[in-house]
Amino acid sequence: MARMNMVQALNSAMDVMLERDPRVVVLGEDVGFFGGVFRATEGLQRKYGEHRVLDTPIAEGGIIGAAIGMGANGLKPIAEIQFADYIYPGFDQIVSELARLRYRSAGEFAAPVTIRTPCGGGIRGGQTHSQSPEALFAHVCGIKVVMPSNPYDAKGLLISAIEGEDPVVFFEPKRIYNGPFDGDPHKPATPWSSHPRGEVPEGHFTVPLGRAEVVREGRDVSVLAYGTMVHVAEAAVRMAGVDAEIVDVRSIAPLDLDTLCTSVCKTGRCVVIHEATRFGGYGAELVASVQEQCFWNLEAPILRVAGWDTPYPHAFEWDYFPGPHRVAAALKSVMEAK
Amino acid sequence: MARMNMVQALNSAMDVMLERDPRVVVLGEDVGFFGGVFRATEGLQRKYGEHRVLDTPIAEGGIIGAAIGMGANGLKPIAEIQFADYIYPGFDQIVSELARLRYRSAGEFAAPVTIRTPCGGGIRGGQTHSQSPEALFAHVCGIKVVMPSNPYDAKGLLISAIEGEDPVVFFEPKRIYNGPFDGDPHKPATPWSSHPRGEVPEGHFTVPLGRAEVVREGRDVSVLAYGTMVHVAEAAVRMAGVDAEIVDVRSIAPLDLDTLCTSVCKTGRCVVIHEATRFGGYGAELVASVQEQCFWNLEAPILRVAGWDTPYPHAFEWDYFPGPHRVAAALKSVMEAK
Amino acid sequence: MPPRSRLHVPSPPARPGQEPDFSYVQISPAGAVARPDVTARARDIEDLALQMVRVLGDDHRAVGPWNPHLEPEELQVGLRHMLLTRLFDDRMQKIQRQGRISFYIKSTGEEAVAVAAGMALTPRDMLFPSYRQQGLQVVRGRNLVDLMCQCLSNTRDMCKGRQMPIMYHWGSGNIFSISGNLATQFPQAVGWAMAAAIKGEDHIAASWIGEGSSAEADFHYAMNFAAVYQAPVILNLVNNQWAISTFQGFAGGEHNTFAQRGPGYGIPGIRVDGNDFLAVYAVTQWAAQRARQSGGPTLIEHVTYRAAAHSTSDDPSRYRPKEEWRAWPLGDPVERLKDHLIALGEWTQERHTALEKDLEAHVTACWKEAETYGTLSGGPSLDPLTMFEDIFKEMPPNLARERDEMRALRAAAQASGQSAAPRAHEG
Amino acid sequence: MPPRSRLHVPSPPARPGQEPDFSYVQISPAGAVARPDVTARARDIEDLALQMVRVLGDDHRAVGPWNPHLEPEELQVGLRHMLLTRLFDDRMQKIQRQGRISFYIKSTGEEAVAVAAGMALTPRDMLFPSYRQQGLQVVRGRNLVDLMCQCLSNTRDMCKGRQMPIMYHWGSGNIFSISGNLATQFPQAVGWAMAAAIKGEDHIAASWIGEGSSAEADFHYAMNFAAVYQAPVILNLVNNQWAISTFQGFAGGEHNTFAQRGPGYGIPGIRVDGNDFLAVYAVTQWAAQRARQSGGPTLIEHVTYRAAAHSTSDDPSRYRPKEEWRAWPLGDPVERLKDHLIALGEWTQERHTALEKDLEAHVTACWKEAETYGTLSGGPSLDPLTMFEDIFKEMPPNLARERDEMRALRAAAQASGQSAAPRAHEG
Ligand SMILES: Cc1ncc(C[n+]2csc(CCOP(=O)(O)OP(=O)(O)O)c2C)c(N)n1
Ligand SMILES: Cc1ncc(C[n+]2csc(CCOP(=O)(O)OP(=O)(O)O)c2C)c(N)n1
Ligand SMILES: [Mg+2]
Ligand SMILES: [Mg+2]
Repeated sequence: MARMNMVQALNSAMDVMLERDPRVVVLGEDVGFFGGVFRATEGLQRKYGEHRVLDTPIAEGGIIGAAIGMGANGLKPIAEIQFADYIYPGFDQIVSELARLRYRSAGEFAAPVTIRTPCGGGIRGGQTHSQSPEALFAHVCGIKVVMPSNPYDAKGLLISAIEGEDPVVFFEPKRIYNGPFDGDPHKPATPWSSHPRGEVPEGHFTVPLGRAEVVREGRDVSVLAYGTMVHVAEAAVRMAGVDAEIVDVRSIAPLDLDTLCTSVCKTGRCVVIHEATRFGGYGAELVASVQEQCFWNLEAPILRVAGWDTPYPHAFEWDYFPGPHRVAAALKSVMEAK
Repeated sequence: MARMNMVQALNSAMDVMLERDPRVVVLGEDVGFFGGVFRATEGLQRKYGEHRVLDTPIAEGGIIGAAIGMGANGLKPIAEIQFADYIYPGFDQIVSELARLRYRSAGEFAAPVTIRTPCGGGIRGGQTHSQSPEALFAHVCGIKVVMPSNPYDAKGLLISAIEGEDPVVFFEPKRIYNGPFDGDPHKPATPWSSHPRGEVPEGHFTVPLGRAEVVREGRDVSVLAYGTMVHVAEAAVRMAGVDAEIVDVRSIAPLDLDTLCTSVCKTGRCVVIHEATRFGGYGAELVASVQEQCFWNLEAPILRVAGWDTPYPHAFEWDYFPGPHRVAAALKSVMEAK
Repeated sequence: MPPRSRLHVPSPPARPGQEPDFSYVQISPAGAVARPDVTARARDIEDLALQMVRVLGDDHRAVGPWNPHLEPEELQVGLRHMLLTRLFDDRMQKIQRQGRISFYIKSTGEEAVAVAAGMALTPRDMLFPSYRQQGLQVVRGRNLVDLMCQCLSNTRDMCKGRQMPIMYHWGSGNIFSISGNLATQFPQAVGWAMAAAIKGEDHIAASWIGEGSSAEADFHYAMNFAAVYQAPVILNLVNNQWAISTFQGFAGGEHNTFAQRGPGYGIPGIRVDGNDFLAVYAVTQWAAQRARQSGGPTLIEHVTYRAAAHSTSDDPSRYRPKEEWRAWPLGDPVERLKDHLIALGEWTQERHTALEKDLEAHVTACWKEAETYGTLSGGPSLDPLTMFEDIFKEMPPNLARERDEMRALRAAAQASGQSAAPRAHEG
Repeated sequence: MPPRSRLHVPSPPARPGQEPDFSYVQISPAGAVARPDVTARARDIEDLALQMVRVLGDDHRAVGPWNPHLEPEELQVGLRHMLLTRLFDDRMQKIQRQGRISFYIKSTGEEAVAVAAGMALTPRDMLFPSYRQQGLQVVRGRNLVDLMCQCLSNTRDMCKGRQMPIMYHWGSGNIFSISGNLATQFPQAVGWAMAAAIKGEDHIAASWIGEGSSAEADFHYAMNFAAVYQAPVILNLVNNQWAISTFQGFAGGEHNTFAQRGPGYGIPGIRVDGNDFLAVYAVTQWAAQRARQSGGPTLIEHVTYRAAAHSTSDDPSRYRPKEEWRAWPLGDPVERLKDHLIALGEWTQERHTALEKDLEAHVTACWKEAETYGTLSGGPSLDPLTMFEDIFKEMPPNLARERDEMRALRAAAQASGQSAAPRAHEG
């Protein structure tokens, strides 16, 4: 076991897989010699050579398109999109091609491409460095979508993604690259070394895709969260003083609905939180599915706490961010409902 | 008043606006000399000249990008994307640019672009000519999203979209271009001339964006639908023999939540239907919002009937299509719940 | 609008009712273009993009440095492949007109672009076609029954009923899955070739794109990635003058040849008479050899003409002169190869007629067999429950749940005597 | 992996610790390149893409047919603009280092690309810059206070706090809103120019893109649409050798010049010494005249060097030699214009020093004023409730509801003494 922050954990996952499997290649803007603008691929080109860790032209669509071709030719490409905000030029290749290749060829062709991309705000990035577009991919059948909330999961889930045979969009909440962040920008930063999930095995291990995890047990209300918001949920629960159960969704698609519904049916109340804009967001899917299965157990409407339906504004990011106060208010509100 | 099918109504809307407003231009693949693969722009180039009705290169991103520049230079472009399935190459220009321009420039720049695009299945188009990607746009703040269910609305809403100052993605359910379709492919086709909403004023009129419409009043259960599914809902309601209220959502974003909730709070039961895949679909937003506001009135979980979470398969399109039988089953199921 | 608009709007030389006019097509005499060494630097051979490589002259003789000197037997095979492709196309179109399949796309007039190129490559080279290179399937020996069954979405459909007609793929034949989304195959082919290079393998990739589709982003990605990594790939741009109703000028063909896009990226661009079997074979061979020798990519513009409608959904008489094809200055690839063989004394009209008859019979037999696997109106049919497969390698619980739901719905419908969903293409 | 991989991987001539080596940059002598008439056909002037238009020689004299023969006063204005741009950049970088703004991007070493081009255009021509042409704002007389306030997200911020620093726009100055998404402005500029042509107006559009960004789809769209409709637009590609850590070879610059992309589309491509004020002015003037005369678009490759880090978030010593800029063969645009004016007898080192002092003082005064509109640590601040505005022309009900919700939350927080959200850039 070693102490790792999230970037180190991701780096370690790629290192392990480049070492174990000669089919694994890494490609993306600035990922090679430089090691990536967030340093996630640092040292990998030096170790594995510039034919396995490739700098690319600035063309997200080209990166995905080429990765599909590589995947079809037996490689296992890991493509980095520098910011999730810049994934849209690659949207067609992801949605129309990567997600559909196995299906349309009835299994004869497939491209096991893992797309890593930093997402989320709180880093003063303004509207073009803060987005959380997971909902756009969750709706596209044929790709798996993942968002880890800690270094341990990050490494274990990324290895699962690379080892799997399906395309995966792997969102990395960059606000927690260096430490868990509970939504209070006034507090001094906490490093991952102080968090139990900052303990990460150095070698190979996996965390399976498709499984949510109950990260705090509780009886009063279920909080469904993922990525940075898991930590915000923890702070909000403390703040609200409720005995909440927090479920880290982790796997956006496919969704582990059983774990979610078991929790909500037990507590009878539910708050869904995410950083992305609320309207048409992924939280809507969680609410819709959970209310269908847990309707008879629900004692209050399910509330969503999410980013406002505006772009992520640079100057007001802490007004925008769905922080612990807003979540705590929602918790109180569902607890009061009856 | 004249009898028009949906294509004629759309054509008439563009004709009226090209005539009234010299700033209006139409551009897209095959829209000029040929009049569009679905004939929606037929005759317009002949009438207004090839500088106002432009054939373009096959580059959806270029079409949107150029339209944004035209809009910024005082024109009101109507861009046709030949099939909604082919809108993804333009996704970045829509999401990162068109939707954000007014906001990021604090109102100094804006591009009032209307994007028309045929969507939906049931025309034997397979997975690349049948998609309904409205959820992907609903989640993007800064664009309005519309889907009419009949010629009258199609014309009135399209004129509103063109006259407005905001970007609009205007989805046209192509299965009902020629007539209402209730989901039963065995039946002979019905023409719009037999439908009251096939009566369309020849001149200028508008149907406001942002308003849903109750198209059938009822007491037992609310059905929220849009596009082709409004007609499927009608058939399903007949089939199920329930006194359902059918709400035509029409305006995907912004959503007229009040009209929806008034209905659901009244009936206490709700079924949401759409043709797009279910997971992460727009129906989830409807469910999530409605359950929040109508929770205390609800007597059953809100059910969704939607496309399966698979691509639209060519050979099995009628198994895929969420037809009246599936909707009727859901209606019965919510009516039985208690 | 003020009348002094300065926007230039391309327009085709002739519209319906007008005389066809192909004076805009620059044609080099057969044999006139030099053949550089395959190791030549891209910038030293830029003129290849402006000329037109042609081997077959008006006298039906093969001339000049690009003559690939094929054996008569090979030429006969090529003729047979092209003819079979054409007859297959004609038959499928007829079948579509009879309502027996939902859709079809012919490659009439462009058979050499696929057949000659396909023959110049080796079987393990990977092909990424668009929807108009069915000739590649023929070259690689695909059983026509398989193609027909795909178009029928029947029980032998390689796509399991999931795709529209003509969206073939062939794993063991090294032909990639055809996409309905234009141009996407181009960067994929480059990625495939990059992987071959990374692995140190000798196989190369080849892809085809329409001149209209070259306006898409994927063309740019492919060209740039291919140039940057010197990927072993042949990028074929099929300039058949039309993109549905849109003349090639709208793709950028008015001010330059498409082949010249190549030099723009530092890639050799070769413009070839796409209806000249020998010329297409020769430039493909050149590009393949170059790619195999680590010489990197080549862009080939095949100048040809889309003789048929865009697809069975299209009516070209609305936008171009009806008989435009007859005026096409580069003729018909099938006729030209046939005439060449006759000029060589290696073919006769009689043999040709006999071959045609044979192939017709073969196509008929294939169709008969294909129908035994199911048709629109009867026979065996695919299980709709398979629609939930192959979305992922293993079916996740949500899809299994949906499959079960559909199974139950079907059972209930059957029990209640409700009519089954109509077959593909109805409704 | 087998060792015989054949993938070509571009690499820069020098990495940290190595000697800079710019032998790959092909340079024409000043005055050596012919200046064609603005009505020349694109294909007749393709060599402009391979050479390098230069006016200022090593002797600081202006020579050759591209000499724009500007008045000394104009040159002095140009020098002043470039110098002000540089001093502004230096100051803002310092301010960022002090934590007083969150982010900054300098244009050091590339000032001529914006300033000379901007001066060669008319005020109503519409500019679509990337983030590295702040010189355009200076040319058009933007009050630096406005730019600073944008970087501060304060009460005078033209973006109302919504955008990161340097994402300026200027409606009345005819400078478009800068996007954080690379390259998107390129086809927009073309669309703007198409609209001008449709309306029969004389104004043209100009846009700037980095060489790295030219790999994006939008570059291809812009080139193709501009060529097809012969749009009155100048498409500037700023080849400053680097895209963050990535050498221009990864954008496709190894095998050809970027200017040659132009001829690939049938558009004139001109390669110019981007650090030569006179040359940039001259080629811009040429392209503008051509565009105004319905001659269509021009692609201009400005060969320059990104002297500073990519942004304040970047550390170039990780990927390139520290002193690489000193070895850059095209020198410093400010020094070169200054030396030219001195050689003309129209400038002296003394005047230069005095000007520098003046401008420094001006920048200081502007900063002082800007701070009065609010800073990170104090003074007036924007109302966060404005974040719900300008998403649509009129606020729809859902946004009004959210705004009300936020208003209530803020009121509750204040009532409970909860600390307000920290200002921009903290946390
Ligand atoms: C991304 C995308 N946009 C539009 C279409 C619709 N479409 C199908 S074929 C076609 C024309 C293609 O023309 P070209 O590339 O010249 O190929 P050709 O048909 O001539 O072989 C169009 C516009 C599509 N399939 N995909
Ligand atoms: C679509 C998109 N992809 C990636 C980025 C991240 N990014 C910002 S600047 C930059 C490098 C751009 O280099 P270049 O175009 O050469 O311009 P320069 O910085 O040299 O002026 C990158 C990759 C982005 N902003 N947008
Ligand atoms: Mg074509
Ligand atoms: Mg650069």
